[in-house]
Amino acid sequence: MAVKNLIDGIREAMHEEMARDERVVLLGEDVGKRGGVFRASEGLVDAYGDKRVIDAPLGESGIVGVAIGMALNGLVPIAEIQFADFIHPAFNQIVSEAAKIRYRSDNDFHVPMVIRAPFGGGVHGGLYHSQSVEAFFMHVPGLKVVIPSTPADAKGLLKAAIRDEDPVLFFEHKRSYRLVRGEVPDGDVTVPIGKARMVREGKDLSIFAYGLMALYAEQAADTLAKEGISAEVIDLRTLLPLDREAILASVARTHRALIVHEANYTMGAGAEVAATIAEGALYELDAPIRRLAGPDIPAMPFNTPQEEHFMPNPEKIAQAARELLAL
Amino acid sequence: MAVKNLIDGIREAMHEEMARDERVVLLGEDVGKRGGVFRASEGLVDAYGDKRVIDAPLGESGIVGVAIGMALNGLVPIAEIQFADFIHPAFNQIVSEAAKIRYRSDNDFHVPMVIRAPFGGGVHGGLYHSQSVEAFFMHVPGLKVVIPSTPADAKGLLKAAIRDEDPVLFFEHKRSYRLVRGEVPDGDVTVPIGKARMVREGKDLSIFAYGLMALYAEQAADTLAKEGISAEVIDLRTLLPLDREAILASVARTHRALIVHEANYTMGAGAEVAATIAEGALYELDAPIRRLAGPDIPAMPFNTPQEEHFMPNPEKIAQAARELLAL
Amino acid sequence: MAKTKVSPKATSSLGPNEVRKMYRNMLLARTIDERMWTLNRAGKAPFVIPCRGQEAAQVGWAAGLRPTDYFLPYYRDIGVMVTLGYTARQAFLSLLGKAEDVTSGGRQMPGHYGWRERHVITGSSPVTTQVLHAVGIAYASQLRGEDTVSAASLGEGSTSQGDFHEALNWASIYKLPVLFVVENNGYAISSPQSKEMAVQDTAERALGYGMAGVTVDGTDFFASYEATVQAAERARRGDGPTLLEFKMYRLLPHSSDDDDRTYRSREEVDAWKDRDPIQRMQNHVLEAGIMTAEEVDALRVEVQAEVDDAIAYAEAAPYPPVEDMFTHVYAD
Amino acid sequence: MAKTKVSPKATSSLGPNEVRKMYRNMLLARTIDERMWTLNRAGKAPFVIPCRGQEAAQVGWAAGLRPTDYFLPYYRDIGVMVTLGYTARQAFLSLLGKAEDVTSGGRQMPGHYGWRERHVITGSSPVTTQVLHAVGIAYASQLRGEDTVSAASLGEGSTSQGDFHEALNWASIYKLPVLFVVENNGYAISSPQSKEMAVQDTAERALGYGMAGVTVDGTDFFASYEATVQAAERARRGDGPTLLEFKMYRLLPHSSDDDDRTYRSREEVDAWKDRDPIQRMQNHVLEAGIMTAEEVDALRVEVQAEVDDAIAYAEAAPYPPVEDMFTHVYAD
Ligand SMILES: Cc1ncc(C[n+]2csc(CCOP(=O)(O)OP(=O)(O)O)c2C)c(N)n1
Ligand SMILES: Cc1ncc(C[n+]2csc(CCOP(=O)(O)OP(=O)(O)O)c2C)c(N)n1
Ligand SMILES: [Mg+2]
Ligand SMILES: [Mg+2]
Repeated sequence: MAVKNLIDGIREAMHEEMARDERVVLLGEDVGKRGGVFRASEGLVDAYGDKRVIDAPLGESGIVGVAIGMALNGLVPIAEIQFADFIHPAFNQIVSEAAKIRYRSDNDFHVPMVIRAPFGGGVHGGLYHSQSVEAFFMHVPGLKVVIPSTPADAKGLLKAAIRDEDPVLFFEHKRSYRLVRGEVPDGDVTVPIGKARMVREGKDLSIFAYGLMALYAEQAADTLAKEGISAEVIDLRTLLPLDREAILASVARTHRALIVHEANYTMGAGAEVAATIAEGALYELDAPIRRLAGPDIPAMPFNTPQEEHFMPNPEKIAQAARELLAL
Repeated sequence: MAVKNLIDGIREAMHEEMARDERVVLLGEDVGKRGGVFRASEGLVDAYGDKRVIDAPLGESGIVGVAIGMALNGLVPIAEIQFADFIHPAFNQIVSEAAKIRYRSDNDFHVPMVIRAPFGGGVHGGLYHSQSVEAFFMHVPGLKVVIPSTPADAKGLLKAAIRDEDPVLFFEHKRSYRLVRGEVPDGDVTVPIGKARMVREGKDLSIFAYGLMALYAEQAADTLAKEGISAEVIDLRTLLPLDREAILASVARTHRALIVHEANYTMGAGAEVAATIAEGALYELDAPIRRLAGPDIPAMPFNTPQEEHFMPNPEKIAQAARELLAL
Repeated sequence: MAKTKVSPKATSSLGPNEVRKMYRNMLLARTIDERMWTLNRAGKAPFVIPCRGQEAAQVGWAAGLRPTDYFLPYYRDIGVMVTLGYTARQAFLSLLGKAEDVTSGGRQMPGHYGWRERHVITGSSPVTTQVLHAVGIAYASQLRGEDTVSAASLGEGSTSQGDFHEALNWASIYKLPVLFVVENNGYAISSPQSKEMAVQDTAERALGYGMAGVTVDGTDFFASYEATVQAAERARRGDGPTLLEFKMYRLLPHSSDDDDRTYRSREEVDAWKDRDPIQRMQNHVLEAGIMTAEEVDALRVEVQAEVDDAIAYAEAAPYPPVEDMFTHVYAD
Repeated sequence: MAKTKVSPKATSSLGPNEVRKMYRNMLLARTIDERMWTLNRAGKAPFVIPCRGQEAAQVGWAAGLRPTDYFLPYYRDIGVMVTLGYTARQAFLSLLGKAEDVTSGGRQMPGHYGWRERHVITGSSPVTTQVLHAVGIAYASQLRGEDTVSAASLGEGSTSQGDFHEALNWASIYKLPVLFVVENNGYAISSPQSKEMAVQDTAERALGYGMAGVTVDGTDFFASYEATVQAAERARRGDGPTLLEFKMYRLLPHSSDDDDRTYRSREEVDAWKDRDPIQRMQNHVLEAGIMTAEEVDALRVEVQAEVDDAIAYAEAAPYPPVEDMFTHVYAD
């Protein structure tokens, strides 16, 4: 096992799947010679040619709509959206089309495809290069929503997403691309979609997070451990379908729940996690549920102090945990 | 006070506001001579001319994008989306633009505008003429989301929305257009955005609903009353900003919460209501929170038995209340 | 490539048997349409979306392609479906949302076609999304070196959507084997063409993409058929996509929920009845000696009988079981 | 209306003082651009998006309009902003996200313009949304019978977006006083024009809307200016919108995060340096006797000093207070 960046996991997954299965194609803005603006697809066009690694004209509805057509005709497209913030022009194609094709045709048609997009802040991206958009898609049955937090998961989950028979939205925290390093198993290892990952067991409270926040939660748990607080950290990994069992089981062990995400507080993923607990494990709770999230402002400001204030971080997570335990 | 249909309330609000303020314009598909496919704008083009009541070319991104431009240049547009299901092509203009213009310009610009759309099922509309889309927009600070359930509120809230300085999404349950009748005060009466409506006080449980489901909840409460169960019914009316105070105060009185909506269960408005209670009134709860919602399938089927099975109704609401009280 | 007009002759490439078959397809589409309205007005069908006035173009463009091609018809395309083998029974099973409905098992509203076996790709209600799917399908065909063509139809009003532009742009950049079939019936619900575009012919929209654009008399079956055959040949040769515009008129209101008296005059509607495509085709088969008057009458009776049977069958057919509504959200 | 080309003469309508001013605007834009890169490479500015190579067109189209018109520039339009009175200080305050930033109070990334006082409408990052806003603005002006024009700029790659089509369609149907200004620099990040459209000139896109389309040499200030003046006159006369295409070349990588060596040759880039718009304009002012070589040198020194001051000022300026980030989500 070699130690790699998260973005290496992404690139390797695409590389291996394109080598394994010639139906797999990649399309998106600048994915060819440029290798993607983050270099996720570097080298792919040289390996597989510009018919399978396609520099798309600028237009997200087109990219997703064309990918749907490809999937309907025997290909397995990976559609890259350059930044998650720019997925909105494709909202109709994703929500009205990709998500509903199997259902509306009574299983006559389906669209095996992946939509990849870098999301999240902390990179001086301002309002439109920092957004977290995952919550929108959690409300859309027919889609799957996956967010890896480690290089191994990035690779294993993306391989699973490419092999999935249904449309998968795959969001990659852009700050974690080169920040997060870890061991990546060699060879053809997939990680199942739909299962949360136990990052660290604990008994005083459960912290639920995903993406970069899962890493931060782990760091917060280290700090808390030194103070004698035992925090369980669960990386949700798949937001749709949500691993409700893992959530409820954890709360049954720790009796306190803290949910962390960077997306806006209201109607972020934390709402569904909290509601799941309030419905399914209410009697287990020793304290109110706590959501630590991006504030309810339209998006993350560009200037340094306000950007920092927007982002949850290990210290804020640790502090929220302490407060929750004090209740 | 005269008794009117809900859609009369909508039409009257537009009529009066266009008469009062010449900056108000209406644009949308078929809103002119046709008066809208539901006849919400019947007579308006005769009264105000086809420069202010504009038959838009077919394209929702265009309708909303043009409306934003109008709002930026001194008009107060009401953009009609023919069915809420077709709002998705405009998602980018709504979420990236309308919602963020005031914030991103540090208050230099703002867009006073209303986006109206009929939503909801029970009209044999199948997958694409039955959807409830409100939950998507609750995750977008900068927007307001309003849903009236009575003719008086339809008129009063729409007038308030037109006068609001910020973009308001105004969803009208299409089945309630001619089904729901009620008294509408004459004259210039507005209803404040952001305040829930106490439909009926009770002490055994709280039922939170909006749109057609608020009416159904009221009917369920009548049934329950006959069985000796006292249900409090709260019509949320505004989903963003959510009247969290009213929600918490009600739970503090009744200690049990049932949330009802037609939108898909996962990440519907019920998630945020439940999370709000789990964070803010946990110690008040005598039973787990219960969400009664549309099932997690892509959308409502067309055929009669499955459509009926999808829709919550007074009997299902009463049954959920009974179960909640048995816990 | 410049915009060209195709003139309505060239009946030669179809033999008399085939022409008879085409006439039957048109007549069946029309008869299904008529009887759907009767059911609706009798309160037995919640929603009907008519094809009346568009049958020549619909049967023409569908017949101009091969069964191995891909079809992405829009909600009015009863004529396309019938040409691909859709029966009256199937039409009424779908109308009533019955379990046996081949398009969606009763899940979708009528007019939302899809039929894997016949290469009809499942469609939705939001207009114009399907044109991008046709482009992706054509891309896959081209990548594999196949000579199949994909064809998506839509109304002229729907060409105002952003997806239309993105689709034509992709298709022209990659010279994809795809046809964009615009059934121009003059209105988008109540909106006349002049409120949807500043050009006279929708085919002019092709110019901005360096793509072939062709305007055809869509009340003429033969013109519609031949224009499609030619466009498909260009596509198969690798000469890229074509925007095909069929001009005609929507003889009925937009749907059973519409009342077109609010926005167009009876004189205008009546004037177009003279160019009823069924009548034109009937005149042709009679004048060309392909059928006798007796044969035409017999065909009418036969088609009516098929539709009578279909209605009875569909009315008696069961709805899908309620529990089935939870299936096929994802792969099992 | 047919597509026309405007030839680069007609310098007559601007007097020598005005020409000097335009040259200064171009030089200031270029100098701001150069120094932003220096700051970025020194680790002091997280993100720069260059205008280099596009200054003639930018200053030209902005100067061709009136202060009462509405401007919807895109992220490269330093030249437009400078022409509208944006100072070097303002540019660097925005670059560093400082409180005094006039475009957004430090909220937005650099290059996201907006300045109410000068009729510059706030812009976002998702490309092409602004063209629909320009159409709505023009609709409001037309409704009130005003003679203002609105103008939105965008890159040639951005014309592939659906919103572009919807905007041109609306504008042409209602003959709105709006200019669509395409700054064609040959690339959309790494994507050459040939991967964005099948036509040679972006102006050809106008044909599908029955709208005027004009291709202009965008390295020539005078051609850019005159073409804009003419298009604006047409718009004010009620003759409708124009698609103005300025052809030029993006001399630098897409942004400070890009490396253009991965996708284009140095020879190609160098070849275009011969048509550097600043050099062309300098040649003109010297040859036409509008400025002497000494005056040009003095101007360079003056502009450099302005930028030096601006950088010092902006670096010393405070960030907005953290608590301010919660304001202006809604009206107070
Ligand atoms: C995205 C979207 N917006 C609105 C509608 C509602 N709608 C259904 S058909 C129609 C008019 C379509 O006109 P046209 O494209 O000319 O086709 P026609 O019905 O005339 O055949 C409209 C506005 C829709 N189905 N989808
Ligand atoms: C909707 C959207 N998709 C993707 C991007 C990322 N992006 C920023 S600039 C750009 C290329 C734009 O090219 P062009 O329109 O030619 O303008 P240029 O940068 O060349 O001036 C892309 C893809 C974006 N900003 N918005
Ligand atoms: Mg039409
Ligand atoms: Mg460019």
